[in-house]
Amino acid sequence: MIRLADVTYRYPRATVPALDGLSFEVSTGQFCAVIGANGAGKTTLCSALAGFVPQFYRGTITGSIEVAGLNVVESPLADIAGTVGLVFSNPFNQITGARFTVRDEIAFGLENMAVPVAEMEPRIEEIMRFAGLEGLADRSPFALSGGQQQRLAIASVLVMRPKVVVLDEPTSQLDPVGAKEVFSVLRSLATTAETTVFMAEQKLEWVAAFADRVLVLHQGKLVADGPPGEVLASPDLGRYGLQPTRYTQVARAAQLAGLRSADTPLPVTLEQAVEFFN
Amino acid sequence: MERLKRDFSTISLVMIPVAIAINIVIGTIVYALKLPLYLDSIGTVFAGAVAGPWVGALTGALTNIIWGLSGINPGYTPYWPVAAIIGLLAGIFSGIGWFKSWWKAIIAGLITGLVAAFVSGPITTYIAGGVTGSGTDVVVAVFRNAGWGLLPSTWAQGAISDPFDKAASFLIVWVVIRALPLRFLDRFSRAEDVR
Amino acid sequence: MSQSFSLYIPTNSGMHRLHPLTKLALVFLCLVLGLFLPGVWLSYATFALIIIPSALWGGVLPRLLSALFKTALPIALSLFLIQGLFWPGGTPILHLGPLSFKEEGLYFSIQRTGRFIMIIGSFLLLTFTTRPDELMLALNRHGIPNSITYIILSTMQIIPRFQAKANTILDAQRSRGLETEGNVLVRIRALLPLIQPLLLGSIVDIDERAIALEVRAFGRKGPRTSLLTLHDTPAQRIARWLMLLAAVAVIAWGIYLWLAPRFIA
Amino acid sequence: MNLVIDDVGFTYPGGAEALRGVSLRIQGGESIAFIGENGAGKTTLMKHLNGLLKPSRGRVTVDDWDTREHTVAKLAARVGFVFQNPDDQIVERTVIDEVAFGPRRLGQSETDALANSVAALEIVGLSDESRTHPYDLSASQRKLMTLASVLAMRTPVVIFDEPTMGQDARGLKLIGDIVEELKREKRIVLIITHDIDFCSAHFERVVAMADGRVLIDGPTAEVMARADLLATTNVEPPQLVRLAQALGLPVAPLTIDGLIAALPR
Repeated sequence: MIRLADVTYRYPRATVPALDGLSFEVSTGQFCAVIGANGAGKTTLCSALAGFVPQFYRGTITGSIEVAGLNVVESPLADIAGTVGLVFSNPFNQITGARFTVRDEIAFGLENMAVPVAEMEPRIEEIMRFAGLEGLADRSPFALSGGQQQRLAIASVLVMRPKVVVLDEPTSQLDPVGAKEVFSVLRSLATTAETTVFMAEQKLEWVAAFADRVLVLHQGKLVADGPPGEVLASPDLGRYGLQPTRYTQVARAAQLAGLRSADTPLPVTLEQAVEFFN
Repeated sequence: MERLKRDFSTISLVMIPVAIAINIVIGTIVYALKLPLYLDSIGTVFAGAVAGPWVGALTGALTNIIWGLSGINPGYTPYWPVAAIIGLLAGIFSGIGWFKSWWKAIIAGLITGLVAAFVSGPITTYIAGGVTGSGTDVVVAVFRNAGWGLLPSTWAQGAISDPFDKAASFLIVWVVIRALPLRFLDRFSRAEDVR
Repeated sequence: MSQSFSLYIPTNSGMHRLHPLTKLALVFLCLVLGLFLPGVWLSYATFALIIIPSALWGGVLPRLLSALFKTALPIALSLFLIQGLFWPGGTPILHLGPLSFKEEGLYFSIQRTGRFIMIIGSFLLLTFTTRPDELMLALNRHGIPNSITYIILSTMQIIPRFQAKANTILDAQRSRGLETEGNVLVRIRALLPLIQPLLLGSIVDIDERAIALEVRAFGRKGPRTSLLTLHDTPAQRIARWLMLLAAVAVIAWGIYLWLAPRFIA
Repeated sequence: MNLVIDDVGFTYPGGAEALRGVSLRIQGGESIAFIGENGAGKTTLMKHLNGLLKPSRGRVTVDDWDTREHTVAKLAARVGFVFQNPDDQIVERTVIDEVAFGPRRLGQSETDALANSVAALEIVGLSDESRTHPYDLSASQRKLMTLASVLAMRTPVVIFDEPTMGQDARGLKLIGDIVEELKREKRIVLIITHDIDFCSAHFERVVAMADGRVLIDGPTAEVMARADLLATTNVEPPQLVRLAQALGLPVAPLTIDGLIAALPR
């Protein structure tokens, strides 16, 4: 569904590449998280999957990026729009402002794609239920809380039925409960709707609990790739400016103190930690 | 034509509402601060400077139309041609490089202010009988008392207040453009004209 | 704070339910009547005969009159004082110490006030009874480009956000010791630390806002659909044409009245 | 230095009641985290401490100053306040000037202002960027810069609004170090945060707010043990506390060592 081959990209006026020799593939219906310190290239990678790097930001790119069968480096952005959805962290900037109600805001993308009204209505109803926005249809998008606005942004992209959804730190401006809601919406999207989810994120506890696979970026390079239990428990994490979850830290401390066997694999989630200690 | 298409990019479409909001929000604040200025065209001047005369003109015209249409300042709508000309002139002055130094920006602002006063005169005369309902109406009284005609008195009023205000607006835009990192300025079609 | 920069009053009157273009045609007719009717009193008559009953029908009359009063009062006062007292060579009819009201000036002031209230009144009528998104959709269907309607609607919604942002900026700078109260010079000096973050901060956001639009296929060419629906009736269509014809007739009459004396002389 | 908030109520001009009788006493050297849902009144309360808002009822005093009797610009010398969004304050063209903006407004001598700014940049790890344009920093660096811009004001009280938002592990560590340094200097550190792990690691006292009132106020470990109350504020207990609870341990540990010590051997 996503295929990168040796992708290197430089922003205009930049001396070092933001993405450096990236190659990986993500299959359909996978929930793939990309983590890394600030400046590691997560945002650039997300923009590249939706075609905005290099088409919007210009700069120079080599290698190839294919998403849902589209060559996103060259396909017109208007063609990529319905196929690859992009969500970022600031909900306010994602609300078009051109529509006065939540329902009309969700419809905006469908209207631009000339979807007939009869088809639009059930799709909007369905996505509002999915994103937990029931009862808010007639509210102004600006009257919602931050968490609701972010779910609106996600719903507005999902209603276009993209094959791949790319999210750049969608929970960074939300409170913990709002963040967890967003994660669970995405989890069920990947599981039930077979939509590929690609998400840059800092909240490792939720990445550990919800993602199928974790990529680690460091200075534009892919330095680790695997299931969360393996990547997030790796002793290398600190080298890439990341801090393991408290569960992993406590378990490691317990091993060092000789309270638990050094052979037991380290936990990354609460459930695994409970298992580890019992 | 190609140039015009580049001026009206998605970036401009998104920038215009921002510029209009700046006009209206700053204009309202300055009014509330009771300063002897309007400063309600900073966004228009900025839009003209970085995206060309036509984007500037559209920004200006829509500012007054929206301000009126909102119901909050309906008296402003008839002045949309004045606002459009301010944006247009900002774009033209930017095209000849006058936003590259502060004193040229001030001169451009003074000229723009004079033109604005010239264009708004007939509108004020025809619609509101030459007054604006603000303190500067005293100027009209003085000139009327001296036997001047309706339109010349209105012009005199505008010529006293507008150039000063527009010079201040142009200077502020010059400061903001200098403060804007090239990375962001580069997004606009006329970036090379202003820095 | 209201969610959008508009004084639209959401009620469900017959006036509200009219097709936006019908109301626009009515407003256009009112503007033409205000601008082209000759004499002093006709604009007051049309105001009483068209705008007041329409506002009453729309349930917005008190709000309309109070908004109109607030806008027109300073202008009217200024007009009467300045043009009434200082009309060069006018006929004095009322003496106030060394000054006197001139007949010509008073007539002129009454006429221009009438013109002004017609213009303002018709705008307010449209604003109070028409949802901005419905008006834009109607205009969009009649050839106004998508980009223009996008600009107008999104501006109306970001202005309240910008007002809030301006207040936050003011708070942030005051928290760093910026003095904002005092004489004119102090207040002018406080302007740049307010204006600059407002402008720079929003320009930095432009990238994301543009991308968000592209993601929603805004750049796609070709036809579009709309979830919002507008209700039109044959009667309204006829009414619109009649109002346009009436407006043209009034313009023609106004031009004739203006030209005739010049040609006869 | 001590802060006294005495039965403070506050109603916004629009009629929204944001604080309904809050009383707190804060001594020099205390570090307090304010948690709670958005809209619980945390920011409104903090804005009372530097006079951005004046209480509708009750009283706020900063040492001997009643906030109602002093301007924000004056109170800024005692209470530094870092706003959430760095873009709401940036006015200068270099990082060093931006950091020195507050100190200069407070009337520090040019030498002191620069020395304090250099020191503050050192603390937040941005010494190498002092000549950089603020907007050429990354968003997380800009945030650190705004922390420096208030540190440089050398105020006895420092308030941070969501300082850890958008920070990675390195940024979190830096901000943690800053808090520890301020505590060592016996300054009052107040923070609004959703980052419960950060607050349990660095703050001795936690105030949870809901609906304009103080819900709980007490030592961190005590507050963290109240999962039931925390849940009503949209906050989950820290990871360590949740693990301890899941394991049925009778403690609410704030450190890894604390949890290890409580494990059955």
